[in-house]
Amino acid sequence: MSQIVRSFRPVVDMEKCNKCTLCQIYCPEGTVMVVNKEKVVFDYRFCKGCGVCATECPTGAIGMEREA
Amino acid sequence: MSQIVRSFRPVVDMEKCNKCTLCQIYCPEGTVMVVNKEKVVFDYRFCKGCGVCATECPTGAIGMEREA
Amino acid sequence: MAVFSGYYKPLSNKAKRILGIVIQVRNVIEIRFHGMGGQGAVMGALILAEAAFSEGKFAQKIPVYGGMRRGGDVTVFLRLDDKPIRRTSGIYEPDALVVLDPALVGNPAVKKGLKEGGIAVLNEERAPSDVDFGVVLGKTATVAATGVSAQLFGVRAIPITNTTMLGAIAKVTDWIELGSLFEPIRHAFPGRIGELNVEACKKGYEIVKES
Amino acid sequence: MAVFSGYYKPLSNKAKRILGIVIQVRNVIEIRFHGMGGQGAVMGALILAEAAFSEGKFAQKIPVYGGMRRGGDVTVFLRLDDKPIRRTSGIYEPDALVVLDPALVGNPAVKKGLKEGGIAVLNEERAPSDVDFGVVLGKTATVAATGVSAQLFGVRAIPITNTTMLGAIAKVTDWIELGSLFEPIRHAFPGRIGELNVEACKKGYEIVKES
Amino acid sequence: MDGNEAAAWGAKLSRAEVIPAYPITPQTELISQIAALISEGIMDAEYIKVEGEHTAMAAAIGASVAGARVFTASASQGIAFMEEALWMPPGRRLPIVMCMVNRAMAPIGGLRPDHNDALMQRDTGWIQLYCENSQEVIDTVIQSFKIGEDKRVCLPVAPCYDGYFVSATATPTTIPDQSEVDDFLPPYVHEMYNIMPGEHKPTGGSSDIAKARYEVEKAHERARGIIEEVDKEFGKRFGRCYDGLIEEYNCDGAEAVLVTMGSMTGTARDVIDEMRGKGKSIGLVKLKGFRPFPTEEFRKLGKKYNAIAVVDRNNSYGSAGGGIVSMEVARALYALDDRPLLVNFQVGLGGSDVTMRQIEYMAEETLEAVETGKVKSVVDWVELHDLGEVM
Amino acid sequence: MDGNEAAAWGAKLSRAEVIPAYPITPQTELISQIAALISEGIMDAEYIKVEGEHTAMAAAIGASVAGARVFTASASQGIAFMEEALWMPPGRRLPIVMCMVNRAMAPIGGLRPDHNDALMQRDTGWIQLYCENSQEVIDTVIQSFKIGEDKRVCLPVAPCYDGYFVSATATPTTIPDQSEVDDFLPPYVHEMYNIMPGEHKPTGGSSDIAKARYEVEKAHERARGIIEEVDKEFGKRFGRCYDGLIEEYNCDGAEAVLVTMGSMTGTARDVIDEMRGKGKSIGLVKLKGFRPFPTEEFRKLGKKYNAIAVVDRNNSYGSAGGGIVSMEVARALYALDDRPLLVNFQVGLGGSDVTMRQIEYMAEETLEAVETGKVKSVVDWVELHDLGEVM
Amino acid sequence: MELNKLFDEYYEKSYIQGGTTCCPGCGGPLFWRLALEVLGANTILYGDGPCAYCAIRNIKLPTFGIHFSFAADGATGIAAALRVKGRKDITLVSSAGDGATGDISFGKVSAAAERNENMIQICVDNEAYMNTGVQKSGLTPFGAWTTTTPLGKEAPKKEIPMILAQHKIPYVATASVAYPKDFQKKIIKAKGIEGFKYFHSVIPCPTGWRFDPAKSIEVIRLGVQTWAWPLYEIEGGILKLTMKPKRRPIEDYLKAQNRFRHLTDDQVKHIQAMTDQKRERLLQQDGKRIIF
Amino acid sequence: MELNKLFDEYYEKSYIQGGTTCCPGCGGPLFWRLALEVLGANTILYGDGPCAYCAIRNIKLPTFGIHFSFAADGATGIAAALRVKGRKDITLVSSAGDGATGDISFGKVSAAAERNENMIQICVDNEAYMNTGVQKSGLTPFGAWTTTTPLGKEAPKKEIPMILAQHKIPYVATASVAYPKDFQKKIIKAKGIEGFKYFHSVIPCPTGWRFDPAKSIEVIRLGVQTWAWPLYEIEGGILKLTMKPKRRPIEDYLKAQNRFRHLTDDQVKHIQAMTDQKRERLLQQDGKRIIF
Ligand SMILES: Cc1ncc(C[n+]2csc(CCOP(=O)(O)OP(=O)(O)O)c2C)c(N)n1
Ligand SMILES: Cc1ncc(C[n+]2csc(CCOP(=O)(O)OP(=O)(O)O)c2C)c(N)n1
Ligand code: SF4
Ligand code: SF4
Ligand code: SF4
Ligand code: SF4
Ligand code: SF4
Ligand code: SF4
Ligand SMILES: [Mg+2]
Ligand SMILES: [Mg+2]
Repeated sequence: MSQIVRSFRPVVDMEKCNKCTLCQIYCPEGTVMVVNKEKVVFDYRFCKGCGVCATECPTGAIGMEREA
Repeated sequence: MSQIVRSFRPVVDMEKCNKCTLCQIYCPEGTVMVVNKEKVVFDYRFCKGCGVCATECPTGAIGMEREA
Repeated sequence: MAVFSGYYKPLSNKAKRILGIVIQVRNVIEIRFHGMGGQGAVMGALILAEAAFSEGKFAQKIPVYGGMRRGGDVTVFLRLDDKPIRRTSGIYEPDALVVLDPALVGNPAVKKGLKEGGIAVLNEERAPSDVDFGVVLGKTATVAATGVSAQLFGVRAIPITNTTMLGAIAKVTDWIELGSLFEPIRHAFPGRIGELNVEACKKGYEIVKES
Repeated sequence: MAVFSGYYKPLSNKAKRILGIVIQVRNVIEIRFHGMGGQGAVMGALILAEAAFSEGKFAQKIPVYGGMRRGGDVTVFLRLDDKPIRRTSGIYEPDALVVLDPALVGNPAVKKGLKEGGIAVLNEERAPSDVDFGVVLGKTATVAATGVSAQLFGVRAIPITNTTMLGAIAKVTDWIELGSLFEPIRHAFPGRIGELNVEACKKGYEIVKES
Repeated sequence: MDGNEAAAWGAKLSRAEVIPAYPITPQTELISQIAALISEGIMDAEYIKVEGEHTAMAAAIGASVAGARVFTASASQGIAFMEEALWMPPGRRLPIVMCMVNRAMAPIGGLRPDHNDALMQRDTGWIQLYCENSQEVIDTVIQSFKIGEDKRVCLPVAPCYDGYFVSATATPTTIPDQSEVDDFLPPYVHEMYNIMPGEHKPTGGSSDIAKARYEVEKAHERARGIIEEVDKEFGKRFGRCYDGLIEEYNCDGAEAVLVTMGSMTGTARDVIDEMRGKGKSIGLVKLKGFRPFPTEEFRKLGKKYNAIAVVDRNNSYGSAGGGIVSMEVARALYALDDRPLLVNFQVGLGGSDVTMRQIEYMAEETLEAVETGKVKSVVDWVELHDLGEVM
Repeated sequence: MDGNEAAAWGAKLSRAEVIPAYPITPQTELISQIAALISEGIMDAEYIKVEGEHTAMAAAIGASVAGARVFTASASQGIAFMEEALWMPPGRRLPIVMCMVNRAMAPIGGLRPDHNDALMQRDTGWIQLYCENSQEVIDTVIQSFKIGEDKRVCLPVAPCYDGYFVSATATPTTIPDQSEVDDFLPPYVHEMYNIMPGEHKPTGGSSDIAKARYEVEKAHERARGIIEEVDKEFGKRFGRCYDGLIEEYNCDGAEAVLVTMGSMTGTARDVIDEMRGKGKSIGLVKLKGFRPFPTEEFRKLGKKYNAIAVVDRNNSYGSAGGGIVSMEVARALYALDDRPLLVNFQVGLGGSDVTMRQIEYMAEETLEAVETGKVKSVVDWVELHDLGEVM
Repeated sequence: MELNKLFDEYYEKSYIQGGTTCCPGCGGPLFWRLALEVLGANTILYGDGPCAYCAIRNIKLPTFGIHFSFAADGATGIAAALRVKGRKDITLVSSAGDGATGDISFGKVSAAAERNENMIQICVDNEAYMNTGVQKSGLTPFGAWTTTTPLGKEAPKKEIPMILAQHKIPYVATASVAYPKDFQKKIIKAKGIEGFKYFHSVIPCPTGWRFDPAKSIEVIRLGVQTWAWPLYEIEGGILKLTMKPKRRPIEDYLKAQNRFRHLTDDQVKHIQAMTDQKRERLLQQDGKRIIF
Repeated sequence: MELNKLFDEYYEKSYIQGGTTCCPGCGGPLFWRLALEVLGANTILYGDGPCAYCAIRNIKLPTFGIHFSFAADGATGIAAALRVKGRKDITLVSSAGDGATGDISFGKVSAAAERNENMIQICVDNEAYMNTGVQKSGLTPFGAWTTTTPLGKEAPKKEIPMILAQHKIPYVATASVAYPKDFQKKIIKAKGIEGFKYFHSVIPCPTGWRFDPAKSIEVIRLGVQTWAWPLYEIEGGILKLTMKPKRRPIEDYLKAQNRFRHLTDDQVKHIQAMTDQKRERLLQQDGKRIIF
């Protein structure tokens, strides 16, 4: 019955993002992508909410939000 | 029923011996001894007749003789 | 010296109680705990078992997980009875459910086998009446334990909900007295963190809603 | 293709003879070989078995030694029969003995179980009449095989005595014809060394003394 | 206290001196507990963190030969990995105690228990005692040292208990007093061998191979009585005992019995009580001692009951029929004039749970066999039936 | 040609492709022979000189999963050392062929054979076929590939033969023609699994654990018939066969039979022939297939004879009575209405020789049991008697 | 949904599905994504499923494992089968955790190296037995807490890369998932070399090392920067440092993980001294043949 | 007889009885006489009885072995028991052949080194599995004939001393029974050091190497003189050559043994090149710290 349970989810502030792709590179699960060098998207089906992307983002563009 | 069987046995010619003890040092079975720095003796109960002592003797004092 | 203790808590705080055997008709309550990640559900069940034991009851706790790796969902079987518990099989048709993570409430595997007329104690913000298990229950209780965790322990990847749930259980069931929980909680979490957990437990007792 | 061959000899010289089954009354001869060090006794028994097989007999060879380390005494069981040999147990009451090393002749373990009226073929300088086994034998034969080895192969730590012994056997027993031994000897020792061994074999046939 | 904690305490109370062990689920918490007990100064022992189970058993052998009391534990793959070493302690007559925390063998098995991992070692000469719960684990570990070290026995002993259902299942457990245990179990003296320079006595036994094996067999024969003796003495001192090699539970006047091993026994007790309450004529036999096998005891059972239903939590592919325990029982009863029906179930294979419903089913089937005088099949793979359970 | 050479030729004729092996007496000459066959260009295979038996079996598994026909061999400590790995091929359904060159287990055993080393693996799911002499070894190795690779079976097979008495015993042996063997045994295709990128099919079987075990059990059941089928086909083609799982020898009209395994069967043939010549009413049953066990065949024997005397060249310390084979036989015959006497001997333990005199003794004892209707002892350790032999 | 499809394609391309059963912040799945991206489709993966391989069910290439205690061995058989079948196009990867590689199966890894089997042997190092709940392995660093070393590990970390280098194998490399480019370059190099290649990478394990999952990359980056985890390769016996950060106190690395929380100042100093010694030796031997 | 008594006393004093079951000219018994003379009475010997230990029945000190595949492991248990019993006075020696040490049990030796068990681990190296009749081991040198390498061994000899040195153990030494003084000095040194000491000596095996038993010492002396078998020790990670013979062609050594008879000139050249390389590296690192 394993399922992903997150207490927090990453969200991006594209204003701050510089498209460096570090979030994509370091996300352990591969659940964040920089699409066409313009948009950062998350796969919430599988994202574990670990916060690595937020830590690694050099511009602080990613924040972690409490899940409902 | 293991027993020692030799085809050859070592014999010493004390004339040639210089008491260097190399035969005693190198005999694999420990069956040759230089007694009181004067006499070279063999323990024929256990000597295997390998000929190492003869080879190692620097003066050629040890010869290998056919067993009966 | 009879004790009810797991290796999950420091040895130096081992409970030391004498085993008193009371033979009665079997009156077992079979409870299933569901939690996510870490030792929350296991510790919760253990504390409840210890507390029940201190009230003279018998208890049995069986954790069920895969490898020993942390993370993923955790199921714990808990039995409470007035006489020694002998059966060791899993609990597939529980009398009661305790769900420690809101994300699990909707999971069909969680409610599987729950008896009609049984009890469900859930970590939920919603009111009991808003939760439909598809089973006619004797009692549904909800308590916003994740919120309590945030309040007391701050924002954490894996919130601490078990002690709050235990407080709620003390309120809505006859399994345990609230007061019996504090000592086992302190055993499990020595020092300040223990006191915070006692507080969480009390909080659960206060804010639980039942239907 | 039926063959009688051991891994002890090069594969390329494998004998290739067709198995012809002849059912007869059991007429097994049980022979025990005793040797020292190396493969002498094993090879000797093997060559005899091959030769007997080439004469239409059945043969069975069981070597007995400890680990595979070289050195120490070696015992080999050899059975010859007119029909296939099925029993696999060791030979404890042999019909005949073959002793490849003079040092073993006096060993009580060697003659153990030898049947009265049996045969002993020994590597010995003494005459048969000078050897007392303490058993009334049908035949005692002696052959100075170590001497033959020195003659033909030079002075060696472990002399080659088996082929000489085989020649002697051909002379004093009805187990084998001398000529049948040559081919198996050449199989076992290809090249010049084979011819020398054939010569040793012939020599044994010549010089063996029997009583 | 759960089974693993109980085993650790058993080792501590027995004053085990050397503990070479390697972690494997579901035994891991046992050794973590021992590490904790040592680091907290509660236990005084050398815990060797070896790199694998083959080494664990070898180190156990070395320590035992050098005169130390040795405890270790393993499970499943770990037991198989040390099999080569397992033949040594019985042959060398070393009273090592090793808990086998049963877990099914891979590749067709998960992390939960069946008994194949321990039973596959049944020829090696280890004594095997199967425990039902934490209390029995702690008591049996202590007893095991006493049994194994008895001069008349001198054999290694394996207290076996089911992973999860015993190892991780916490129930109220009485911890014996250290001083009482010290009275019960005197310090270990290696009577037969000594490796210390100057005092050296080589390990031995008969130099005739077949005779040396017979000596081990005789030790097993003697062990049957000594296991009972030790258990009785334990009972007198501590107020709990386990009826030696087998226990008859709620059997009075029953026509048939179920034979169970390990944790399912507890479950079966509840089921049998209930069924007897309903007037069903079935009792329960708990098989605690698999090695040495209680042959005589089974002959007595065979004379008493019309059917003996062996519940095998194991299987032996391509066997002459049914599970491993059933073969032993058949052998034990074979020569009886009026032998009972032998009913056989295989259940809990690869680590599946043995449920109350399954036990009830087996009991019902057994009673039907008694009624009809016929055994439906040589062995019944219980898990292949849909018993209408929610799982 | 001796047994080891025969096994090597069997592997060569079967076109084994990968051979990971580790030397151990008395198997060593088998692999030296294979190394020689390869170096002389007679055989075309990858011989992997691994560093131990655990790795040998693991490499065998890897090669088999990758679609190669795999042969290997071991003995005694070596088999025990790889036990953990031995559970894998049956569960993964890999038709590896491994010769078990029987040798007694240490520490109470020398370099010569008893059957404990192979029998201790009887629960793992390997097919075990015991051979009497070199001829049977070469033929059985070839048959084993055909049996194991049969789609209805898909199991690993162990041709077992006694060290020394078969492995090193040279007797005239017919080497089948390569082309005939090629006709008999088509190239190996891994039907169930594939590990190649792009074509990948995961290894499998049922995901339900108990069901997956049952599938293996079913494969063993089917194997009983297929072993006979393959043997018959072999017989037609090569003019020799072995009556499948068991052979009745000189049994006509006998009252009792001895049941033997391995090389002692040959010795027993001579003894039985002699005794029948003297009018003694005893026959011989050679048990070739121990796994799968010929249960039905034994039931038939049980109905025919008044006594079945099992000669166990093994022992299981502390068992319910007697040797391992006797337990299987007891289980097979248990439910027979009119079951025969079960007589049991243990002999050849730790590698001692089984002599003609001992076999005669066992036959006489069995006949006495028939006469008196009584079995003197549950099991008779034959080696403890002085039979007046010179040894 | 559009986004889901986008991600599904991404998983396909990187040969690993998102959503493993590993803990949040675990470096394991990242390890595999980095490796598989450059290994490519024609790869067989041999290894078993402890944490080191926790992503196994999510890997989209053929995988085969026997059990925890079987490292390098089954791959030896696969390599032989590939030779028999003439499949030179396939990259064979054999992987194991630090416990399997350095402890229970080290003899097997060492023997495969001795035989120079044609495979990339990978060690996914989380510095303890994580799958069984954090017990000490030979590769647990000095001083680290585990459940079997409650007071900290007594012996230093077993230096498998240096040990295997002395086996005279053609290629040895250390790596860290904190340095993806360096990591992938080394995998590509290993792929191109015939014989036994050893690739040893650290992965962060927030659960066993006891730190906040969000800090995963940060922590192991500190490992490289403090020389706790030097990055180098040894090709044909020649050592080459692929990263030479300037010295930074080891304390920065230790403090970031609760498994080192109990260390005394003296212990920290000792670790610093050992680290310095190693750093010096590495710098001094850089570019030199270090095998005998 | 007077003489017999004399010898019996000598055997008693050297802790080994003459008349072992080893082949004539075997270096095994000599190995043990040299070792035991300096180990002394307060010694426990752990190890099993293949050729490496062929003299076992003749050793007059407590010996204990489990089986061939059990190296270092049982001694680990004995060491623990000695600690429990407070017996610091006893020297624990654990011995094994090259096959056990380098192949089947190498994982165990390596792990005992990692744990730094207090024992002298000895490898009695006859460069093949001799007890089972001459099969290749990992320590068989390149090109040598064995029954499993009928065409000569493909891989170079596994360098166990160098490999174990990288385990950071306190002491490693190589020795040869052709140099008894050097041999005994090293044993004495090992005895005085706490922790895991590794002592690796060659013994000549006329049977497996196929030469005349009388040449036993001569052959292995050539090994040292040609640098096929360099003598050194590594104490605290510092390499020290204990013998620096001047260069002599490897051919002299190879020619003396029939196991190398089949070698082609090219192969001999290759062996010479490898030997030279090793010699140079050894000379260059002499006196230096060689561990990381
Ligand atoms: C023979 C055997 N012993 C022990 C185990 C238990 N076991 C499974 S995984 C594991 C530890 C794995 O450690 P490592 O190789 O470092 O992998 P990790 O889980 O840390 O990634 C152990 C001890 C086993 N499966 N088999
Ligand atoms: C598990 C196991 N595998 C194989 C063997 C067989 N065996 C006994 S000694 C030996 C080789 C010994 O080689 P080595 O360690 O070099 O000692 P040597 O005889 O050469 O001195 C082998 C393979 C065994 N006894 N046990
Ligand atoms: S790491 Fe931050 S800045 Fe870089 S692409 Fe991701 S969100 Fe944008
Ligand atoms: S929170 Fe973790 S899993 Fe989710 S996208 Fe960020 S790095 Fe990936
Ligand atoms: S011949 Fe060999 S055994 Fe005899 S004394 Fe000389 S060296 Fe020693
Ligand atoms: S070696 Fe020769 S010279 Fe030296 S003591 Fe012996 S016999 Fe005399
Ligand atoms: S325990 Fe560590 S290695 Fe294992 S999954 Fe969790 S974070 Fe990863
Ligand atoms: S085979 Fe070699 S090592 Fe073994 S006893 Fe003979 S000479 Fe010595
Ligand atoms: Mg790890
Ligand atoms: Mg060797």
